[in-house]
Amino acid sequence: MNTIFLYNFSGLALFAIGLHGLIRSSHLLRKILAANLMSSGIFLVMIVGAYGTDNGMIDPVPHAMVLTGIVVSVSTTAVALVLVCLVQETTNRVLLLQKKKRARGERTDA
Amino acid sequence: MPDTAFWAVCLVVVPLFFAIICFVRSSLVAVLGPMAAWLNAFAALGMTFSFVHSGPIRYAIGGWQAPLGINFSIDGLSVLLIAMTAVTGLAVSMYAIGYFSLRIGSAREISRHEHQRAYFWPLWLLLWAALNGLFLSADLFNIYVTLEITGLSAVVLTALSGKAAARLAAMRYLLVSLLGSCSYLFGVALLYRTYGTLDMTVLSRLISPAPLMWVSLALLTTGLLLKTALFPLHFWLPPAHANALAPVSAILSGLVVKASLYLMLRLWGDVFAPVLPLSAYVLPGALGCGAVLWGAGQALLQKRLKMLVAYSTVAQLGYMFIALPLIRLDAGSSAWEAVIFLIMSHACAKSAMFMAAGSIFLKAGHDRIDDLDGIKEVLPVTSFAFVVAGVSLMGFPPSGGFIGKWLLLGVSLSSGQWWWGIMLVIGSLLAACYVYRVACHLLVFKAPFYSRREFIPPVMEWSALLLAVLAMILGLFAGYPLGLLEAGGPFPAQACLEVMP
Amino acid sequence: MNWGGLLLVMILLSSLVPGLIIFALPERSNRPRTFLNLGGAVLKLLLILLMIIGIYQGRHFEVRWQLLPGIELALNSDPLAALFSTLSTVLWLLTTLYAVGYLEQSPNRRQFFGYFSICVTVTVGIALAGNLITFLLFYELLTLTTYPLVIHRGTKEALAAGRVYLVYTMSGGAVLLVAVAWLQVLAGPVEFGRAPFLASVAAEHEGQLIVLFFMFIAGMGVKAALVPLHGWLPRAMVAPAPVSALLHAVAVVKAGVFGIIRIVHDVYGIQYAAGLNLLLPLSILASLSIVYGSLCALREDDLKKRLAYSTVSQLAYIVLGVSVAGPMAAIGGLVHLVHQGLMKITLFFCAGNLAETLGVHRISEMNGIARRMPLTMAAFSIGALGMIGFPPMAGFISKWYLGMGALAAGKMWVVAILAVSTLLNAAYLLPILIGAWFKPQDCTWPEQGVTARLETRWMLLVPPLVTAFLVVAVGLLANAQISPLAWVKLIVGMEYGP
Amino acid sequence: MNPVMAFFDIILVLALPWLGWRLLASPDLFRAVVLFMSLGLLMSLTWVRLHAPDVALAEAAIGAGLTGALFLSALRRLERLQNSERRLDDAEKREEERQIPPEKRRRAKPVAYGLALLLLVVFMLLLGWSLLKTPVSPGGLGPEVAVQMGRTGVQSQVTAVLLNFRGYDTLLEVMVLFLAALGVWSLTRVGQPLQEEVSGPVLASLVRMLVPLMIIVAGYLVWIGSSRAGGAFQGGAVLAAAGVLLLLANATVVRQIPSTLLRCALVLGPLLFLLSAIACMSIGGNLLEYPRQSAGAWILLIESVTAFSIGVTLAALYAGGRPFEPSALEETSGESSAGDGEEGEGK
Amino acid sequence: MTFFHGLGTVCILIGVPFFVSGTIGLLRFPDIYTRLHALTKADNVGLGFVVLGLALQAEEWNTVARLLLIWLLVLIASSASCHLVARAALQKKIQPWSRS
Repeated sequence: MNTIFLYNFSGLALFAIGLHGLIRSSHLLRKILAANLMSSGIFLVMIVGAYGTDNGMIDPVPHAMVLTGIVVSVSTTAVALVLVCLVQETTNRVLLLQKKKRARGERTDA
Repeated sequence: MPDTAFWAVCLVVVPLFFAIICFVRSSLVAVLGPMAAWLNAFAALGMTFSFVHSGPIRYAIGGWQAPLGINFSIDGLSVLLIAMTAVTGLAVSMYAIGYFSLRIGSAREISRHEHQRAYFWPLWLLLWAALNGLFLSADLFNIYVTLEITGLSAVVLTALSGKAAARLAAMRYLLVSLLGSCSYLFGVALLYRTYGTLDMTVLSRLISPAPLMWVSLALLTTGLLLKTALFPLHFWLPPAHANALAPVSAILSGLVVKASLYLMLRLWGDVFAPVLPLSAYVLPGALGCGAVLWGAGQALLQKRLKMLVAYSTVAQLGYMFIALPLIRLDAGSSAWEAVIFLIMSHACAKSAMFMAAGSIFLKAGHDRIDDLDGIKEVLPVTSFAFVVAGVSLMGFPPSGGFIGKWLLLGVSLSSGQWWWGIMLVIGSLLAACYVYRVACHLLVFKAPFYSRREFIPPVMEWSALLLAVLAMILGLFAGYPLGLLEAGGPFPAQACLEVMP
Repeated sequence: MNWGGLLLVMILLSSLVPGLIIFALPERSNRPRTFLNLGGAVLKLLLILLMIIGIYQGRHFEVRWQLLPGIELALNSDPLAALFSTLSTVLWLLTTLYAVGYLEQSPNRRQFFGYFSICVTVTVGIALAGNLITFLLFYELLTLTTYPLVIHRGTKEALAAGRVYLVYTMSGGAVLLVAVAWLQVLAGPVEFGRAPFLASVAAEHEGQLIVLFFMFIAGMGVKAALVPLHGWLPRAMVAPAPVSALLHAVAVVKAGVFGIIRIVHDVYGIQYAAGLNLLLPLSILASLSIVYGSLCALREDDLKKRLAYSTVSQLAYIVLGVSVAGPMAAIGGLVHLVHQGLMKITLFFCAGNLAETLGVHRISEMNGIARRMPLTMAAFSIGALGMIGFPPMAGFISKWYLGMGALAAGKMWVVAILAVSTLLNAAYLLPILIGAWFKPQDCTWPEQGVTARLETRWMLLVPPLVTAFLVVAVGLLANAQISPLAWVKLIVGMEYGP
Repeated sequence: MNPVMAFFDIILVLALPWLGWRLLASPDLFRAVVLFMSLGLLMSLTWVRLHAPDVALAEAAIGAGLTGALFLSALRRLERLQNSERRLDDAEKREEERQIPPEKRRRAKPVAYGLALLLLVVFMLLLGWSLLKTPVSPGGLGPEVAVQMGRTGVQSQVTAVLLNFRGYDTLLEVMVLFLAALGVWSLTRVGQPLQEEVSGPVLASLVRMLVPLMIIVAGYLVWIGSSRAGGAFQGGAVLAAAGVLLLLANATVVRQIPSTLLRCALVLGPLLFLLSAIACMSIGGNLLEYPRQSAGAWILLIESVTAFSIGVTLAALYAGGRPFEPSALEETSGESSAGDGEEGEGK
Repeated sequence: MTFFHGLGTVCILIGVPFFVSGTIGLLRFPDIYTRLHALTKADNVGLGFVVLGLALQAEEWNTVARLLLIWLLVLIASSASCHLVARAALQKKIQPWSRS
C-alpha cells in the first residue's frame, strides 16, 4: 500500500478505460484517443516498475523503452489521423460501421 | 567468406538503406527496388549456406551480451522463415515490376499508378527489413518495434490502393494492430518486470509459474492472435487482404500474418513451453478448428475471387494453430517440421493465388467468380498457376502442405488425440471444396472470353506460376529444409542455450 | 541410381514429358501433338517390354527417393505391377489412336491430350508404386488429372458429373489418407511385394487392423465402384468416349481394383486376412455389386450407361476372385483384370463409333445397325459375347477359373452367383446383338458427314478391331507362354507359394 | 513517506483516470482533444514524480504537445470536409452521430456489452492482484547498466541505454518515424494548406522571437542529453515545435522549401544512423559497437543529426500533405487521389 | 540563508492563491473574454510570485537566471496566445457577455 501501488492502479485504470473506449466508442477520432490512453497506461506501469525497485536505484531500461514507445505511438497516431481524414473523404462518415456492400468492397485494385 | 552474422546484418540493413534511397530519389524506384530485392534474396542465400556450415549462432549487437543488449539468435526456424520470406518476396517483387509497369486507363489513373509505385517500393522494403529483423531478433521489445514497423507499413500499403473499401479496411486494420501491439507491449512490460530480462532465451531459462507470468502470457497471446487473425479475431483480415493492390495482397497474406504466427510458435512452443500444461494448448487448437470451419464456410459463400482467397487464408491459419497442441504432444520434432512446412507452402501458394487473382482482375476487369468461365483461354499460365496453388493448398501430394498434413496426422494418431488429425483432413476437404469452386471456372473451356485489357506482362504470369509450382513440389525436397531445422537443434530453445555464452 | 531404376523412371517420363510439351504447344499444332502422343505411347510400350524381359530374366527393378525419414517414394517392378502397367500401356496406345480420331474437329484439344498423357503417367505410377505412400500419391493425383477430362465438354451435365466424381473420389482419398497414416503409425512404412506384411508386425492391435481394412476397402472401393460407392461411374458417361474408355478400362476403376488387390495380397496377405476373416465380407460385397450392377444395367436404355453398370458388375468379379481365398479363384480374378479391360474397352470404342458416326446413343435406336456398320458391330459382338463368357473368348477363361476356384474353396454360393450373373449378362447384352444383327432398321440415323469408303474413320475403326482380336486371342492362346493367364499364374504362384 | 507527498500522489493518481474517462465520454471532440493534452501534461508531471525526467520531457513535448496538435489539425480538416459536404441530410445525421456520447450509442446488445465489461473488469482486477502478488521487481537491469556505464561514453544512463546498449531499438524507432512520414505522404495529396490564416503582427513577432530561442534550446537539450535529462528525441521535439509554430504563422519560408531538400532533411538522420551502424562493423566491431574511446563523440554526432531529422519529420507529420512538388507527376497524382474521394463517395 | 528561504516560502504562498483564483475564474466566468482575462492576469502575477520565491531559495545564480527566463517566456507566450484566442473569437463573431 504505497506510491507504487497507487501508480500501478492508475496505469491499469488508464489502460482499462482506453481499452473500453477503443472498443466501445464509434467515432474514429475517439478510438484513436483511446488507443493513446491505453499506451499511456502501459507506460505508467512500466515506469512505476522502474521506480519501485528494491535496491532503490532507478532502472533506466524501461525509461528507454517508454521513450521508444512514445515515438512509436506518435507515428502511429499521425498515420491513423490521415487515414481518418481519408475515410471521411471517401465515405462521408467518420465511423467504421458502414454498409456491408462497402465493407466487402465492390471493386478492388485496378 | 563472410559469416552468418554478416549476412544477418545485411538482411536488415540492406532493405532499410534501399528504402531510404528509394524515398529520396523516387524517380529511380523502378531500378532500385528490384535491385534491393535481389540483394536481399542473395543475402538470405548466403546466410542459409553459412548456417549450414556453422550452425546456430547468437550475435550481440553493439557488443552487449544478452540480458543487457539486443541479440540476434539465428537458428533453423529463423533461417527457414527468412529463406521463405526471401523467395516469396523476390517473386512478389518481380510481379510488382510487371504490375507497376502497366499503363492503365486515363492519364489520371496512370499518374496515380506512378504515385503508387513511387511509394510501394520504400514501404515494401521497410516491411521486408522489419520481417527479417523480427525473425532474427531474440529480444521481445525489439520484436515489438519490428512488429510495429510491419503493421504500420502493411496498413499504409493496404490504403495505397485508394479505393473506399481499401481505406476502410486499412483503418480497421490499423486499429486492430494498434490494439494488438498495445496488448503485446503490456505483456512484454510485465514479463520484464517479473524476470528483469527481455531476451527470449534467457527468459526461457528463468521462466517459472507466477501469477504475473500467466497474465502477461494472456496479454501477449491476445495481441499476437489479433495480429494473426485467428478465428474469432479475424474480422479485419478479409477486407484488408481483398481490397489491397495485388502485390500488396500477396505480401500481406503470404508473409505479414506469418510474423505474428512465428512469434506465437516461439512463445508457446519454446519460451513458455516448460511451464504450460498440455490443457493450455487445447485453446489455440480449438480456435484453430473453428477457424478452419468458419474460414472455409465463408470462402464457399464468397462471390469475389480475392475475398475467397482471403477467407482461405483465415482457414489455413487455423490449420497452423491446430498444430500447436500436437507440437506439445509430440515427442520428436516432426510436429515442428510439419508446422514449418505448412507455413512455407502456404506462403508460396497463397502469394501465388493472390498474384494470379490480381492478373485475372486486370485482364477481366472484375473478379466475380461466376463470370470467369473460359479465362484460361486468355490467361492460360495464370489460371494454371491458380489451380496448382489451390491444389497445393488442399495438401495434395507431393506439395509441402501434404508433408505437413501427413506428419501432423501421424503425430495425432500416435499420440492418441486423433481428433486433431481428423480435423486436418476435414479442413483439407473443405479447402478442396472452395478451390473447386474457382477451379471449375478456370478449367472449363469457353471461347471467346471478353478481356478488358490486352496485355499482361509475362513476368506477372510466370512469377505466379513459379511460386505455385514451388509450393507444389516442395514436398519432393522436404529433406533439405528439415535438415536445416535439425542443424538448428531439435528445437530452438535448447540449441540457443547451448551456444549461449 | 541403378539402371533398372532409370528404366522405371523412364517409363513414367515417357508419357509425362510429352504431356507437358503438349501443354506448351499452341492449340493449332495438331500434327506435332499427335506425333508426341503416339510416340510417347509406343516408347512407353517398348520400355515396358524391356522391363518384362528383364523380369523374365529374373531381374528386379527398383528406385527409391527419400523425402523424410519414414516418407519414401519407391517404384518397384513386381509381376503384378508389370501386369497392370502392361495392360494400361497397351490400351493407352489404342485409346490415344482412337482419341485422335474421335476429337478431330473438337476444340480445346491441347488440354485434353495434355491431361490424357499425364493421366496415363499417373496410372502407370500406381502400377509401379513400391510402397503404400507412393501408391497414395499417385492415387490422389489420378483424381486430379482425370477431373479435367471428365468435364472436358464443359456442358452443365459434364460439370455436374465432374462435381459428383470429385466428391466421391476426394472423400475416398481422405479416408485412404487417414488409413495409410494410421497403418504407418501402427506398423511403420509399408512396402509392397514383401507379403505377408502385417502377419509378422501387429499381433496386439488386431481390432484396429480390422477397422483399417474396411477403411482401405472404402477408400479404394470408391474408384473401384463397389456397389454402395459406384454412384459417380454412370454419370461420368457424359465424358467423350475415349475418356470413358480410359475411366473404365485403363485408368480409374482399374486403379481402384488394383489397390484392393494390393491391400489384400501385399499389405495384409491372403492368409492373414483370411485369419482375421475379413475376406468373407469382401466377397459378399463383391457378389452384391455383381448382381446389383447387372440388374441396373438391365434397366438402362442408354448404351453407355448400360455398359457402365456392366462395368460395376464386371469389376466386382475381380474383387470376388481376390477375396475367395484360393489360388484358382485368384488367378481368375487377376486375369479378369486384363480380360475385362480388353472387352470393356472394345465395347466403349464401338459405342463411341456409333455415337460419333450415326449419333446413336440409345439401344432402342440400334435395330439393324449392323448392316450400316458391320465391322464395328462385329467387334462389339465379340466384346459382348466375351462379357457373357462364351468360350473361347477371354471372359470364359476368367469365369472358368473363378468357378473352379470357388469349388476348390468349397464356396458353392459363389458358383451360384457366377451363374446368375452370367444369365444377367446375357440378358442385358444379347438383346442388343439380336437387335443389331437381325431386326430390321426402324429409325433413321443422322449421317454425320462420313465420306470415307470405310464405315467410319479408320482411326475409329482400327482400335476396336484390334482389341476385339485380342479378346479372342487371349482366350484361344490362354495356355501360351506369354499369355496374361500364364503371367497371372506366375504371380499367384508367388503369392500362394508353389 | 510524508503526507504532502502522499496527498499529491493521490490527487495525481485519481486525476489521470478521471481525465481519461472524461475525455472519452465528452460528446464534443474538441473538448476531448484539449482534455487529452492536459492529460499529457499531468502524465509528464507523473514522470517527474517517478524520477523519469527524460520521459517527462518527451511526454510534454511529443505526447502532449505534438500529438495534441496533430489531433487538432485532424479535427480541423474533418470539420472542413464536413462543411464542404453536399448532401445536407447526411451532414445532419453525422452531426448528431458526432454529438451522441459513446455511452449512449449501441444500446442494441446490453447483455453482450455487460458481459464484455465484466470480463474486462475481472481481467483488470486479476492483473492488479498479480501485480500486487509479485514482489517489488528485482532492480531489472539497473545494476548491470550501472556496472557497464564506464564503457558507454556517456554519463546519463537513459541515453546510454537508448543509444548504446539498445541502440538497435533506437535505430528501428527512427525508422518508424521515417515510415510514418512516408505513410502520410503516400496517402495525402499535394500540400493542402491546413490552417486558415491566423497570422498577424503579434504572432509574427512572437515567431520571430521564439523560433531562434527554440532552436538553441533544442541544441542544448541534445548536448545535455549525454550527461543529464534530454537527448535526441526531446531536442527533436522542440525543433518540431518551432516548425509547427512557423506553420501556424504560415511563414512563407516553410511553404517554399523544395521537396527534394525536405526529403533529404527527413532521411538525413536515419541514413546517418544506419551508415554509422555499418561503419562500426567496418571498423571491426559488431553492428553499432562504437569504438570504446570515441563512443561519446559517435553518440553525440548521431544524436544531433537524428534530432534534426526527428524535428523535421514531426513537423512534416503535423503539416500533413506532401509539400508542393513542381514535377507534374506528383501534382497530378495528388489531384487524382483527391479525385478518388469523389469516386468512392459516388459509389 | 534561512531568511531568504523563509521569504521565498512566503512569496510562493502568496503566489498560490492567484493561481487558484485564476483557475476558478476560468471555470466560473460567463464567456471567453472574461475567462481569458482571469486566466492571464491572475496567472502572470501568481507565476511571478512563485518564480520570485524559488529564485530566493535557489543556491547558485544560473538557476535564478533560468527561472527568470522561464517567467519571461511564459509571460510572452500567455499574452500572445491570449491575444490570438481573443482574435479568433472576434473573427468568429462571438459577442462579449453583458449583464442582461
